[in-house]
Amino acid sequence: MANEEKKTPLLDQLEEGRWPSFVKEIKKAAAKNKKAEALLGQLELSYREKKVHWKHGGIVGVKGYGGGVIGRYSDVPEQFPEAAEFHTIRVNQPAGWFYTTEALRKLCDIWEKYGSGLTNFHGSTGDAILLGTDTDKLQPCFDELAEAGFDLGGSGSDLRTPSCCVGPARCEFACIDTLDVCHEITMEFQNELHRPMWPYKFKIKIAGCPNDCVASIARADLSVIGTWRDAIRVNQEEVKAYAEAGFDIQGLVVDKCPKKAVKYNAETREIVIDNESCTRCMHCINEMPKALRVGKEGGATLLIGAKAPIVKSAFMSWVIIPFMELKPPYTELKDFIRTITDWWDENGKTRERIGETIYRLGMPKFLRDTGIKPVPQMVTAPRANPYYFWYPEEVK
Amino acid sequence: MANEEKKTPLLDQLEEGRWPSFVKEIKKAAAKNKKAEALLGQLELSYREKKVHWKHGGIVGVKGYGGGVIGRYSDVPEQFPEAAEFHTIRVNQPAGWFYTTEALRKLCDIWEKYGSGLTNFHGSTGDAILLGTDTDKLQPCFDELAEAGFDLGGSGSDLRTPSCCVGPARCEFACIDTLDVCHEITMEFQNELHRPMWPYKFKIKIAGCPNDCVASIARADLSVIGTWRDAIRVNQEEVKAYAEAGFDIQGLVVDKCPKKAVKYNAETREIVIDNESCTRCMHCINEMPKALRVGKEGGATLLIGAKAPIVKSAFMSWVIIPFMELKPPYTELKDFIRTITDWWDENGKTRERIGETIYRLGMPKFLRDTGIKPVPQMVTAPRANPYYFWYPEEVK
Amino acid sequence: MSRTDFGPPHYSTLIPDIIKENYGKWLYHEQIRPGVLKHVSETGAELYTVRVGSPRLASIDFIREICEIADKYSKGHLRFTSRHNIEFLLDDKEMVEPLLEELARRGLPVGGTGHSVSNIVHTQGWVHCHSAATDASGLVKSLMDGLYDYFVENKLPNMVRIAVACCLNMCGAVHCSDIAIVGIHRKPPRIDHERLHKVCEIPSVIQSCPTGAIKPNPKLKSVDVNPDKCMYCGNCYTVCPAMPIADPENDGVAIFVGGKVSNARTAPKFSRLAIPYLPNNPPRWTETVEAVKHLLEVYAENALPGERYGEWIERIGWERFFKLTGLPFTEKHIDDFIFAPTTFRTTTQFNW
Amino acid sequence: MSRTDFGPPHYSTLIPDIIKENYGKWLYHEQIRPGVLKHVSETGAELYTVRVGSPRLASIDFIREICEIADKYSKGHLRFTSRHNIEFLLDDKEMVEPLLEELARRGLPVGGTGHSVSNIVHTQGWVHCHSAATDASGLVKSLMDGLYDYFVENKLPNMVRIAVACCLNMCGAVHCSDIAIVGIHRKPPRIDHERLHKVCEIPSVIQSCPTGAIKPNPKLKSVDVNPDKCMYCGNCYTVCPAMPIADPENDGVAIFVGGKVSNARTAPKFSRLAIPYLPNNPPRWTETVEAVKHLLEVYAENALPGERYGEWIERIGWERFFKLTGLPFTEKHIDDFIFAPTTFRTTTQFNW
Ligand code: SRM
Ligand code: SRM
Ligand code: SRM
Ligand code: SRM
Ligand code: SF4
Ligand code: SF4
Ligand code: SF4
Ligand code: SF4
Ligand code: SF4
Ligand code: SF4
Ligand code: SF4
Ligand code: SF4
Repeated sequence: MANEEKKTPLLDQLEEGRWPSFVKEIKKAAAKNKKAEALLGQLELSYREKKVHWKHGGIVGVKGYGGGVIGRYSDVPEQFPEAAEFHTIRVNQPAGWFYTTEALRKLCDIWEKYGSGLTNFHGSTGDAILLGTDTDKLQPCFDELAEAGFDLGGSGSDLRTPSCCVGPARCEFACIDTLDVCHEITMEFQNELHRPMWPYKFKIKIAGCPNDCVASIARADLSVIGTWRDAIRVNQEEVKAYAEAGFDIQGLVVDKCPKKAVKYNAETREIVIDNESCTRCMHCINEMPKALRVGKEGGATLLIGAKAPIVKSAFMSWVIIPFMELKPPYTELKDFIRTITDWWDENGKTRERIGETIYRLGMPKFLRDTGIKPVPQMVTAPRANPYYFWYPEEVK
Repeated sequence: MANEEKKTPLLDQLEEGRWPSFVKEIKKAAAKNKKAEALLGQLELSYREKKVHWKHGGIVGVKGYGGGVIGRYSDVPEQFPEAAEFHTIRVNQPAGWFYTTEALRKLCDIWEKYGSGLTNFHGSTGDAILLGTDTDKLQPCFDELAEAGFDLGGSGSDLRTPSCCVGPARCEFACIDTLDVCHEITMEFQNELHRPMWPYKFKIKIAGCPNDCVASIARADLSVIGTWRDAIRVNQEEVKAYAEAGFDIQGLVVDKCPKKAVKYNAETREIVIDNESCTRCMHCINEMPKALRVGKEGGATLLIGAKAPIVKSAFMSWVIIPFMELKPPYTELKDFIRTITDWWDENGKTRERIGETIYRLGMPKFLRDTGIKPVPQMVTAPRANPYYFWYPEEVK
Repeated sequence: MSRTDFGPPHYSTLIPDIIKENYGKWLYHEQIRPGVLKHVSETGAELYTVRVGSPRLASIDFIREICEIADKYSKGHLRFTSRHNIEFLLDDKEMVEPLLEELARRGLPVGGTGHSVSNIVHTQGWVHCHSAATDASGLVKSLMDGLYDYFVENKLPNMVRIAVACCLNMCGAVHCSDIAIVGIHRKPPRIDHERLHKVCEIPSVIQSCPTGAIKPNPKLKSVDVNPDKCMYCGNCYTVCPAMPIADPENDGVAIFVGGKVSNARTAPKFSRLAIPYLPNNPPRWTETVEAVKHLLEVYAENALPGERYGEWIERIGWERFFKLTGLPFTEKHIDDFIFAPTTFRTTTQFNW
Repeated sequence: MSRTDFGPPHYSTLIPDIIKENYGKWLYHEQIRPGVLKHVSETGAELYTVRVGSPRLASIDFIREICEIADKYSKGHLRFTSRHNIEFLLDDKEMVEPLLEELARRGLPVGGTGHSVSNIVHTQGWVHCHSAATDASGLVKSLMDGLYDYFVENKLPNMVRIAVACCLNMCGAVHCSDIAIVGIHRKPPRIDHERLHKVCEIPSVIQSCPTGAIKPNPKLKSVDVNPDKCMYCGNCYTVCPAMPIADPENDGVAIFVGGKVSNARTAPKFSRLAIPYLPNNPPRWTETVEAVKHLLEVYAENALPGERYGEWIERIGWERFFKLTGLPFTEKHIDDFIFAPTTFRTTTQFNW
């Protein structure tokens, strides 16, 4: 024990403190698995040298798939031979990240057999990540995963694993069936998900309402965000109950409505909402979930383009379809995905996300080519410069 | 008369209507002057053909000056020989556009002698514009102008004629002496004003307060806008008078303060201003000029970079110096102008405005090179991307 | 050679006595009626300003005429405003009415103060610039005839600043106006290959293009324009006369709205595209005048008191602006230049 | 070859009965205490959720441990959240307290709901990525130890979302977080000219650079980096292993603040630079933990109830944010990339 502690004096310090320790986790795995032990050693080296010790990944994978595995090689394999290969397998999580213990245990058993015993639940795209195995273990590991009903997620220039918020499974705000949309889209685009064929990665995230609990507007090339078209449902009895309980309706709700669309009558203790001015920001509903409910006519706003900063700057997604009804089999959504990815596939450069392609070629061209109708909801303001184009048929 | 009307049937229609007619003006001039008559004819041709009939200007001017004259040539000189040359002379207006009738008459007399008799009072940069003369008249015309005390304004890649709002001459809001600043700066930079030497034009406009009645923030490479550092002066007696007169202080002032910095006590009929939160937008003062006054510690905010859209987009000026005291002889301001124009002169490409140079090379570089201290007031928000630079002395 | 670099006359030699005496001492002002301001000084002095609309393009006869008026009513003093109106500066209240009567007799409009449409800042147009895609003076005259009542009365929620520029150089600095009218072209420049290399510097021509539409054509010692990338700004023509772009059939104007310059309440704003194109229809530009009137009326009916045009639109949202005005929203309204992504809506907040 | 393209297990086979029965019927929710939510259905059914902090980098032992707990208290069902917390889903109110006790015994933190700091979304770091400028797991562990009370209690004006990304690829998608921590380099890549042409495609390398700092070096069949233009993003290294950029002496982290994702009240916002650099100081990143704590405390003390971090800053203005936090404002805070001009202040409205 004294001996072991000396081996990783820096990491050991991360076993202390109240938050669950990943070092303890690595050590638990290391106690049974050589790869995990090697990882521990290499990580300690990184901590000592303040430097990463992995090399670029090579192309490794399983038969029939072009993605789903991230190859990883140590740059100090002589020191840590067991970490020489340390690939991860991305397992497509179930929609909403729901599991039975049975399913989870199956995953654990398989990973105990073929990998380091380390995982990420989950990766930041959404996959269940199995962290650290050898090239020759990939195929048998996948074979068993497949048997247990777990398929691979995305990696490389393909559709990345879609993910969604808990939605109707546990949330009263859900305007769409996020889990079903997520699952159906994942199933529909299995080929695109497993075989990199596009200019770059493409991510889809589905949130049930504008609270956007999967951060789709910041992190998905296609953000599907639930909303409604009709009126907020008001339960005046519950409004009264909030008032009686001493909740500051005026200060916390009315004054904070961005559109000044909530009126509260302190005498009658009733709320009136100007649904025409309301932009469905969710605030009043969030604050008074017992009294206010999202509308009945649910659907989604579709936004395109979010991504991290490299190359042109981080983008958030841009409104493209203000409202789409989403009912199974989600044909309209599927067609939409095909339309936009086809356009991108045709027009995008290598390593160019769809948002970057649209930026480079211009939103007007994108809309024109795809036949999507321009609407003012797409912009916070029309252009300020006079640099727009006329097409031959428009001029003499 | 019938004959004349036939000559310009389109323009004649612009003699009608209640607004003063420029066509009547041209005709008045045309009655006495052949060049004006030619202009009338050529303009009618333009109206008929919906097409301009001027060519690019050539380089014409007066001795000792590189700017101040815009050369202009007709592209139909055979039809309108008197308009073949139709240069304009830009006369540097007096600060605040104040004139005595004596001064104006002198200008008229000179222009009657040497030009078409047509003018613009004023051009949109601010000059008094004498519209239409021949190359050989330029020098004698200028000689007489000089004798009468009128110098040329700017044109080409030089300092353009500075202009300013009426300021302390007639406005209670003036935080700086706009006329004096304008005149002194104009005098200090006579060389830069008259001899194009820079990458492109450079404009200065001086407004006495944030109402910016010379549109400097939109139209000047250097916008000098008066402001104050201390508190808004409140005259509570006059507040009461407004209230008694039925003025809606709450609705029109308090509710519209962008920083919620005005409190009104409807009982005591008094106003309290939170000067720490106030951003000196002028609104409350504009609405209640009898009761509220700008602070006593006047000075100016200096902003850089405004320009029209070509090439990179229109810019508004950017805050560079949040506050500069402006007392004669305005040394700090003069030094500042030298510092920034020197930097631009060294770094700017041909036909690149200072704002464009700063954009191309980066505000951080501009600040570093000029020694101007970065302050948060320069930005609405810090950068969102992580793309900043480290200098050799900052890293190991 | 005459003396140089002596600068403009010193303002102190031109301002009236009452201003000299009360310079920097003004205490407050009132609008007595549209076009007439009263400024009161700490000294108790009262200055009356009468603002008069000007055609800007003025003959010396006109200047002499206003001098005559100034001699009679304002002791030989007057000034021009930053929007090219004329201001008579009176130290005698008694002279105000007679002056107003005289101005009425002479057909000179008094107004432009307070919540009005003031004079239209504008440019040279066909009168004097080679670059013009439209005329400025005729357009302005037609507009001001149509908006005359808005000049002489205060019947708008706040001031409305209109500007006209006859080409994208935007000498009228229209880009931050409540209503901005800009002359535009709609077809790429035509290249005079014969002449180009004689009169233009090819590298500057190439660099002048905001969208990189111009490529060298070494064979002809000239350049080519990629018609798919050209958005007809005319900057190449500005630097190179051999690339004329004026086109009677297709030139016209665009209308932008919602800009402002003052820092009052909200920060200054750029004007934004409302109407991509209206034809050049001289002498009266009927479509344009009607469009501007319509834009004004919808604003007048819907904005809250004190709201500037752009403030009104920001409150109600652009989707409602297009609904209320009935203007079509097209792909042209959506930016595709450098800063485009910053204008895209990155929130689900909008109205139907 | 095993079957392919069968997709993930269908969610309906994994959700507990109470959810099956009340799917889409939830009526409202309450936070019973931090970490415990009660959702009530139209049917009257009540679902209790207990949220537990996870290290995310978990051994199978850990997963089995939570399975054990789920079997005992939530009928073998559980889920993970979008921020990698574990949620036990209980249909029996009576089981809540025993579960909480068991979790306490096992040292698993309950919290992350309501106005808390929830789990930190993060990335691989030195644990598994070649690109990392810092470690993610160690940084997050150190941070969460320091912010533990904010996780288990609700003592902030609103939720605070923290994210960590170990390089500018930002897999943690930190760019819209209340507090974002990003691993950064501070020196240009070193070029292995020998190796470059063997392992990299020169045109893609050149194209990868956001600032155009990379030029071909035909002599060496390699490339050169202009050190004045390079801002150390590492994208060239992402596409070309022969351009290593990691540098123990100079790598570290930057902190951005004020981003958000929800559309509640205000539109989603990007996070903005607050602290350009703090050193990599493993294993505990003391400076970074202290800085984040300080950022949280100043917010907690000054924001109004319900205000998110960025909403607070927007109300008071960035100048006051820098004053209140005592952080220096430097030239690095001022944008100089593509959209820079849209972040410059174009109004005289500001505070001293
Ligand atoms: C005379 C003039 C200055 C000059 O040196 O020539 C001037 C004079 C005054 N301006 Fe102005 N402004 C003048 C051009 C401007 C401009 C510039 C422009 O139009 O190009 C602006 C910025 C316009 C914009 O934002 O787009 C301007 C924005 C203001 C404002 C801000 C109004 C707002 O709510 O946004 C005020 C305050 C007010 O009106 O309450 C103001 C207020 C005033 C006051 C009341 C100041 C005072 O106390 O004397 C003056 C009389 C206003 C009136 O007309 O009712 N002045 N004013 C200019 C008259 C132009 C004209 O002939 O119409
Ligand atoms: C006369 C005037 C318009 C008017 O009717 O009032 C004018 C007229 C011309 N401007 Fe201007 N500009 C005039 C004020 C402006 C303004 C407004 C201002 O100064 O407040 C602007 C917008 C603000 C700005 O500077 O960006 C303006 C932006 C331009 C530009 C675009 C510059 C740019 O950086 O984008 C050009 C193009 C150029 O410089 O080649 C230009 C070029 C021209 C030229 C010289 C055309 C040319 O390319 O040769 C025009 C000569 C017309 C003629 O023949 O008379 N003019 N020009 C204004 C000067 C009068 C005066 O001295 O008082
Ligand atoms: C479980 C989870 C969804 C999931 O599918 O996993 C979830 C669940 C709920 N969210 Fe969320 N949100 C979840 C991630 C998010 C995210 C995404 C993220 O953090 O990356 C956001 C956007 C964050 C942002 O804006 O940066 C998010 C922004 C909200 C908001 C908006 C708050 C605001 O004022 O901006 C609400 C409304 C509220 O809290 O009043 C909300 C409300 C809720 C409610 C109350 C909805 C409901 O009625 O059930 C749920 C319980 C909230 C709680 O924790 O107190 N949820 N929520 C996620 C829990 C993450 C965690 O472990 O902490
Ligand atoms: C595992 C994961 C981080 C994690 O710890 O959770 C991850 C890990 C990597 N990401 Fe990522 N990204 C992961 C989610 C993200 C996200 C967040 C998201 O998807 O919500 C982003 C930001 C959003 C976006 O897509 O823009 C993200 C933006 C990137 C980028 C930058 C892409 C861009 O367009 O700017 C790269 C660079 C690249 O693709 O070459 C990248 C590249 C990588 C690579 C493959 C490194 C590389 O260049 O080869 C990393 C492999 C690490 C390893 O060895 O395990 N990763 N990556 C996440 C995927 C897990 C999963 O499948 O669930
Ligand atoms: S995004 Fe909306 S529907 Fe989905 S979990 Fe969050 S609050 Fe509920
Ligand atoms: S959802 Fe938002 S915008 Fe609509 S009424 Fe409620 S608080 Fe106002
Ligand atoms: S800018 Fe200010 S000081 Fe100048 S005239 Fe306008 S209101 Fe008066
Ligand atoms: S000047 Fe503007 S910000 Fe200041 S108190 Fe008055 S209205 Fe408010
Ligand atoms: S806007 Fe264009 S056409 Fe009009 S004066 Fe200026 S440069 Fe000439
Ligand atoms: S008109 Fe403008 S866009 Fe077209 S080629 Fe010339 S400079 Fe380029
Ligand atoms: S953020 Fe960078 S270092 Fe971290 S996992 Fe993603 S690519 Fe790798
Ligand atoms: S690190 Fe980034 S900025 Fe520097 S050379 Fe590489 S790609 Fe270019």
